Amino acid sequence: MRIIHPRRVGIGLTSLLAAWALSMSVHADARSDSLVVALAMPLTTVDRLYSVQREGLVLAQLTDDGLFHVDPDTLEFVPLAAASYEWVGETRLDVVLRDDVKFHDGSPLTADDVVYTFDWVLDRDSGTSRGPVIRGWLDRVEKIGEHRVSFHLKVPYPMALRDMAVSVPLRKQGTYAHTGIRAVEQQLNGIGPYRVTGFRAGREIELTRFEDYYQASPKANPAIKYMRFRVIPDQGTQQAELLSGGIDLMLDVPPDVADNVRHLPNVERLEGDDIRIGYITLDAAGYSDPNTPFKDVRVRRALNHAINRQAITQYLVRGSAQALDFACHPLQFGCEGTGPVYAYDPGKARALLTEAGYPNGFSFDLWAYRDKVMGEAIVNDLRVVGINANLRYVKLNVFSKVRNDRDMSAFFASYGGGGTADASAITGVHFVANTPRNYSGDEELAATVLAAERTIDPERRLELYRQALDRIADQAYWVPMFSYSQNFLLAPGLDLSVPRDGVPRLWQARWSN
Amino acid sequence: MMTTDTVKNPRFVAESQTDGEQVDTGLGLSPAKAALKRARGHTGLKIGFGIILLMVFLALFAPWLAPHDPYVQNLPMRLLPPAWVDGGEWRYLLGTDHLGRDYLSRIIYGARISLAIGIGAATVGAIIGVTLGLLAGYFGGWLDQAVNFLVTCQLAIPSLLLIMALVFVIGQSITVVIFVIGATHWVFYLVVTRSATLRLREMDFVAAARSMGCSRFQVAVREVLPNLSNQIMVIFTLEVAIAILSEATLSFLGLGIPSPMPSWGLMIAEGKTSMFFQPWLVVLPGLALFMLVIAVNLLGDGVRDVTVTDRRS
Amino acid sequence: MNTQPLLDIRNLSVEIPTESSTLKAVRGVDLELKRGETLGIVGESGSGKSMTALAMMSLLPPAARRSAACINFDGADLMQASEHDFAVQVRGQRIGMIFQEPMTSLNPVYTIGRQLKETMTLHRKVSESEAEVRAIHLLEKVGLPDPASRLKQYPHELSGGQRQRVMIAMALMNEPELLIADEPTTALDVTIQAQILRLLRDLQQELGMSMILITHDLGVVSRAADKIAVMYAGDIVETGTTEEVLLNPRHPYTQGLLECVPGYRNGALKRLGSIPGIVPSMTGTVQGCAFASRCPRAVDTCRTQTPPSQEISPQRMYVCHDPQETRDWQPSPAPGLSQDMLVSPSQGQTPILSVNSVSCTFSVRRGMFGKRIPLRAMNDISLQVNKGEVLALVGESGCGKTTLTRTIMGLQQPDTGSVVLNGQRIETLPAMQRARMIQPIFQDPYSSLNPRKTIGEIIGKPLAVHKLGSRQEQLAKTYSMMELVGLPRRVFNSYPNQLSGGQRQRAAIGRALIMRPEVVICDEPTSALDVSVQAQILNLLLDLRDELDLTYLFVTHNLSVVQHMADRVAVMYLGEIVECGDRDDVMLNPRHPYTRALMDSALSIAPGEIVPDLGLSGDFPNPMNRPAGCAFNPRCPIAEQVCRERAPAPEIIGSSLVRCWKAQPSSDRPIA
Amino acid sequence: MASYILRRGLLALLVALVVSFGTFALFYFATDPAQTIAGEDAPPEMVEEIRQEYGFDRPVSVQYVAWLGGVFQGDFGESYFWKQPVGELIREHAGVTIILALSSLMVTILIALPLGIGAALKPNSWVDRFALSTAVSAQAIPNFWLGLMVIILLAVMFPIFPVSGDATWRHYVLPALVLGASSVPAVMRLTRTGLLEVLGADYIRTARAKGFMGYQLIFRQALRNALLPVVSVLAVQLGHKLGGSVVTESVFSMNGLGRLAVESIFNSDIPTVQSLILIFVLTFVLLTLAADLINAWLDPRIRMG
Repeated sequence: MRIIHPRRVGIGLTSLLAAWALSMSVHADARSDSLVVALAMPLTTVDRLYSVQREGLVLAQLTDDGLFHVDPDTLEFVPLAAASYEWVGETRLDVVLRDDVKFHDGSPLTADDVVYTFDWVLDRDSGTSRGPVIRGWLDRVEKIGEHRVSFHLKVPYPMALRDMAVSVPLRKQGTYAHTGIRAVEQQLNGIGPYRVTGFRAGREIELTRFEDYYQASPKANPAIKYMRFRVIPDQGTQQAELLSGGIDLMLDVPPDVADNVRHLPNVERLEGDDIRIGYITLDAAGYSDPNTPFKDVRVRRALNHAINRQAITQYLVRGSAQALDFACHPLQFGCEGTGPVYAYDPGKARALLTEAGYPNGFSFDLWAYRDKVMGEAIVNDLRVVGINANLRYVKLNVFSKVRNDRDMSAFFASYGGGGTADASAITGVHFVANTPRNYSGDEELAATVLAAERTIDPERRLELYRQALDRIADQAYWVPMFSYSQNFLLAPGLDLSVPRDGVPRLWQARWSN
Repeated sequence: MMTTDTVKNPRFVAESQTDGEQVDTGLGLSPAKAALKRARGHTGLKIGFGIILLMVFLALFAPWLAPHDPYVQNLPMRLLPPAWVDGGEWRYLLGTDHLGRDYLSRIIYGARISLAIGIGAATVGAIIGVTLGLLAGYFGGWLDQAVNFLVTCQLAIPSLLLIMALVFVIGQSITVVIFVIGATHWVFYLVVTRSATLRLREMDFVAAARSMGCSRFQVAVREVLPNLSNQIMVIFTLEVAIAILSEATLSFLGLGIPSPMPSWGLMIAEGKTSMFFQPWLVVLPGLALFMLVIAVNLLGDGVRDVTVTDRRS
Repeated sequence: MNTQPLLDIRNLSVEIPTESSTLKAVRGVDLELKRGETLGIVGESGSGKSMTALAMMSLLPPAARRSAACINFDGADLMQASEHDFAVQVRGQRIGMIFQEPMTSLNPVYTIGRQLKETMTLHRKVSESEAEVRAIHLLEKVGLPDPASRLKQYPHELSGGQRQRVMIAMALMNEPELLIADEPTTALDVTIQAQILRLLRDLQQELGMSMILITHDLGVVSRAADKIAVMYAGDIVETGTTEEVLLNPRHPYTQGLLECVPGYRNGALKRLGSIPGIVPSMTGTVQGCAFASRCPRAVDTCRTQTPPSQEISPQRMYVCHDPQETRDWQPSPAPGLSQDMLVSPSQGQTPILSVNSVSCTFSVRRGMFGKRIPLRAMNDISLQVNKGEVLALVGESGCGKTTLTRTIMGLQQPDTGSVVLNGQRIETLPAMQRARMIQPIFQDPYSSLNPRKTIGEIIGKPLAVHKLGSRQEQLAKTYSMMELVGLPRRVFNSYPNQLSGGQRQRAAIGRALIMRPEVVICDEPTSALDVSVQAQILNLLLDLRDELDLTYLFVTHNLSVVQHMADRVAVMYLGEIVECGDRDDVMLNPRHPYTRALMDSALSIAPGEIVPDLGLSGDFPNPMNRPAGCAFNPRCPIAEQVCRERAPAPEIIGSSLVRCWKAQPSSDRPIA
Repeated sequence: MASYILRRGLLALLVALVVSFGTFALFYFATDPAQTIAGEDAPPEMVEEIRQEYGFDRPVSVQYVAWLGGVFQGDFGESYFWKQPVGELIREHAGVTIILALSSLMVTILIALPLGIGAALKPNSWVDRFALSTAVSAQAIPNFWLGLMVIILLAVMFPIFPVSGDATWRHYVLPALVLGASSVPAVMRLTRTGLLEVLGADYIRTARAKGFMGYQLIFRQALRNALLPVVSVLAVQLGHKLGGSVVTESVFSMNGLGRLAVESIFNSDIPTVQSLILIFVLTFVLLTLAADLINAWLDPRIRMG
């Protein structure tokens, strides 16, 4: 059994791949005004109101504008289709619209359109994906002038601008009157810098630059005229296509693949942050089993000490990823915990376990649905301190069923929160009382988190979040793991600035010479 | 019919020539001894048996043979190539995987899993298939109809999809994989057992047992079943091979053995993302799998060759 | 007629290499056959008679090696012919061949017509239609009604007898000069056998063919052959005309063989002659005479020197030292009593087993697409077996014998009627109790012994099942039973495949008798055995009956065995008992036309006599299409209107019970 | 014969119903399609909304009957995940699978039959040895691994064929080879043993005694008998290949039914899984029925009993 010489083969492969890429290169002149992007997940709709995938957000950056948007540099929420806004008290927001905004069909944007859009989202029967969230804080929207609307909130809600920026693209009045709530067949009529000119569900989306786009927008005058999104679920295929010029951009490339491919000519690699964190939730409340060891805070702290977050981050997540100490992303507003920090220390972990009455460790199921390699690394780390963790790696549909039934003793998961640079995006979903992700059973903590979400004053919010994060850290409800980084592979000559929040702004893309 | 010269088979001639008053007992060997004698002259069987012996040895003594703990990760040392390649280290003879675990140790431990799954699942399948086959073949009637329906169900559903759905829903563990693979691989046993039972049922020794007062159940278990043992053994080995491949396939698709256990199929799946650049991650476990399965198949074919001639045509 | 022999074989040998040694299947056979002559080759299984025929046709199994000084066929030496020459010029063209198994010898997926026609179109430049004309002509000749429509039928639509007729027609398509018939009637029922043999004889005479008839049945060869060659252990030991060989056998083997045939010398003798010992293994070098170890006349010379060929006349020779010392030895039956002197123990009229109006119907699906069709296996059968007697049950295959025996043993539930054993209804009898009263012995000793069990286990199994006595007692009983049935102690731990057929049947008998049942059902216990072994088993059964006071229900199709064994005879046809009475009444004075035909078809050894014409039309009907009225009416030579309309009821004539509208009170034709 | 087909049809329907209810219940009790539809980061309010909208909160029997009612009217329901009629979805994916199944069956036949016949004609010759060792090795190579190896060899090191996808005929070459190879051992062995058995049959001896030899003997006398069992096995194999060649399709990233089925399982897209299983079962039963009919046509004994 003679093994072929892997490194030599690797090099051979590399050059072969390169030669192949060159020979099949179809990088034509036409590329200067077109860009082909690979999508791993099939998009089933181009309407952001109805899509749930992250890819939908990337696409909506191009086809749709909301009243606000996230500034790519500061990550602050700033007006876009809105000319200006003003808080009238804690629960009323008045917005003045631009008067030069046009829909893709040529009609101008008016206050009626804005009211229609928000009324549609507030309507329970419309079935929009973000409706439930918006209904949580927005009471009604009122037209107070041809280009003026007034938003009436149910509760003080600092993240109102974020939701308007990320979740509610503007629609022409009467858009859904004919086609009903299923937007699939519908010709998208947005106000973004690109319009949809072709859509085959799950296969391909074609966009063309919208020439009547309002010049005042930061997104105005994108360099590339045509954009095509091709659904290619397999990473290997995406690589091959990138090398052969079938696509120009790969998103979300696994770090190992990115490491390998960047050695090849014809490929460039970009690394950037992603406002997404990985964490382990421990069943501190004892939902899954009243006798679970995780009810004991010493056991939870032991786990925090046992897992080598640094190593996992450095070797497996890689890039700009950081190991985390608190239940939030460092880029987020409010992520300023001061509570205890648990260093990697297996000895201490063992001591804590012994103290808690588990000198020989114990067994439990660690559930996970993504990032299997990291899950494995965690399991291996726990094995060192005598804890036998069975990695229950399942698909999301099973995962969420078990999690929602509160049958998990611990789970390894990640959360992105739509790239929101605010601690509310993460703590809200995980620690308020009514969320199935909350396994802490800590009502006081839930109250703190809710209060922070309903507070407008930044100082007060900062303080509340500090309290909450410190409490989480002290009680070790979580093992915060790491923030993610993002890898992009690009065809050479493509200019793309790295997003800080992980959401690529493709309108910034251009071909350099 | 013995009254005529049917001389298709030379053995037959030799046998019928022993008709007469006394028999020279040195003439014929007992079935087991005859099979053993034939086995000694069967190259394929010897090779297969040898490889399997080696694999079983590896599996049994893995803790002493493996240079490292297959579960201990060494992240800074991840994705090392085999030792004789640039960048390889002699500590890690066959390199390391994406978590820096020793690949050689994982492959050695992988033999345990493949063997356990193969033998376990084939046993589960045998128990189901032989029981049903014996019942259907011996008792017939509505029981046969019901079993036939089960077989149609089993055959009509793409078994891999069924297994995937089951494992997916029940969850992954060695036991689940063994039972699920076993529960979807019994048709072969059933078909063979059933037809052999149908044939044996008409044999006079069954009628003889019945007429000496044995119950139908006793006859099925004590008279018919022992005569199926050769065929069951052959199917068993073939099913072991199939089960090993099924496990590897399942693990490859991410629905087999749970990580971080060292299953060869899982190792191939984990290596797949970087197979163009770290091909040993895919090639090595694939070769191990190939060796084991070919050995089991050779053994199965060999067992069939040496036992099948036992039957009188 | 040419005086030159058509076929002249000199020193033909066939060797088959086996795993350990080389088997000498044929050892230097010389044969000669004139045109228009029929040669019968007779021998027991393994004697090499079929191999000789296959070697002539170059159809040996691939491993076999053939050698011969010459095989002259009509002046050409076939040893020089290539495989291609054989296929193109000899097989099917000049030599036709018929095989034993008509059921499997025709290709099941092609029509009769295609298989007949291709025989001709393959060899000759003839058109399809010419071949068809010839095929229809021949089918008519072999006695198949409506030949034109037969061409479109498939083999499975025909009965065994019809298929054998088709095989004969096929062999004759190209008017061969020589027809080789290898056990052409062995797989057929006796009445069909008689018809086929007659047909072959008629055709041979009409077409002037030569024929080689290979058979183990001395009765068949005595009626059908002009010359006989007796084969033993791969060599011909005696040749001559049929009369000479059968009436004045010179070789001790031929003599012994004839002694084994029931009814050959004296039907009244209750013990048959037998040939002791075994056929030596024909591997390695053979020293001396192959028969020496079994020969009653053997002297030292026989064991060391190859016996010479003793030529009495140009057509008559035997291979034997014929030692001076033992020339006075006369073949005599083994010691025993003739029937006249034997008083059957307690042969009274106490019925031990009675079958009362039993009927049974199965439902059978024909083919994959077919509907279920009822099959009436037994129709109102009544029967009585008296304590101590031997009742022979006679009938052709498919007549319901097996269903009846299964019903009697309680293994088959009848639809109506009852079986009473020792005054108790068999279905109410618990299985264990029933098993101690009645036990079976089966036809095929290969199938009746579990190949996975040792002989000791098999014989002692009933004791174990019934938990009779301690382990030690069971062992002792098993050993004494083995002694009783003549099995050496050393086979106790052997497996069935290590035993000979005769020994296996002894083991089966031992198993049946170990619990001392009162009634034993013998289901064709000797029909799978060679003649010499059959004689041993029949002797054993009769001895055991006397010794253990048994009652036999003896199922058989062999009428000479019936003649030899039975006290009373019951004749079965299509699920009915058509005649039942004392042996001599039924056999010498048959009242039912079917019984008469059956008796006529029994071919006793009678050189010079030809196969009688039974006057039966058609074949044994398919039990699924029972004819209306009397079941036998379509084949009956004396059927009248009433027979076709109403089924006859059983009536008692003389001492017999007969089921026939036209039953004669007495017959003017006693059986030969 | 009509009643036979009817019986088989009813059996198929029964099988399909039992299986589909089984899967339905399995998924109902063990998975949560709502979260998959909503996406991994979706907040609980959103998930709850979807649950109500799709009616996942109804009892299992109600949901099943509702779906089944649609099926009997030719409506397979709408895919949860694709938000598209399942019938349409299946039509889109079926082409790839059908082409792949048929072409791989051709591969199987073209390799297995000549090898099997050659091996049977000359037992123990080099042809026989070659055929047997091919069978033993092909049986031992995990199919997915073979797929990866041919990709490395024939698509990357020697870029003759595309790596993956299903756009042109060239994309089908490697998958068809790999998938076809998986059935070669079974078919080859069956052909060989079938033919050997037939060649030892009495009627072949009869045919030789009639003067048949060589190829005439094989093709005019033996082959039809020997192919009877092969037909059944080929039908089963084709059935399994049409039932979604899960592994091959995913190794070569082909958008066929197998992949659709796998993804639907992962997404708890119950209407799609259900409909696919229904279709797989019916296809399989129809194919085996067809094989029986072909066999009946080839073999008069079956036809007439």
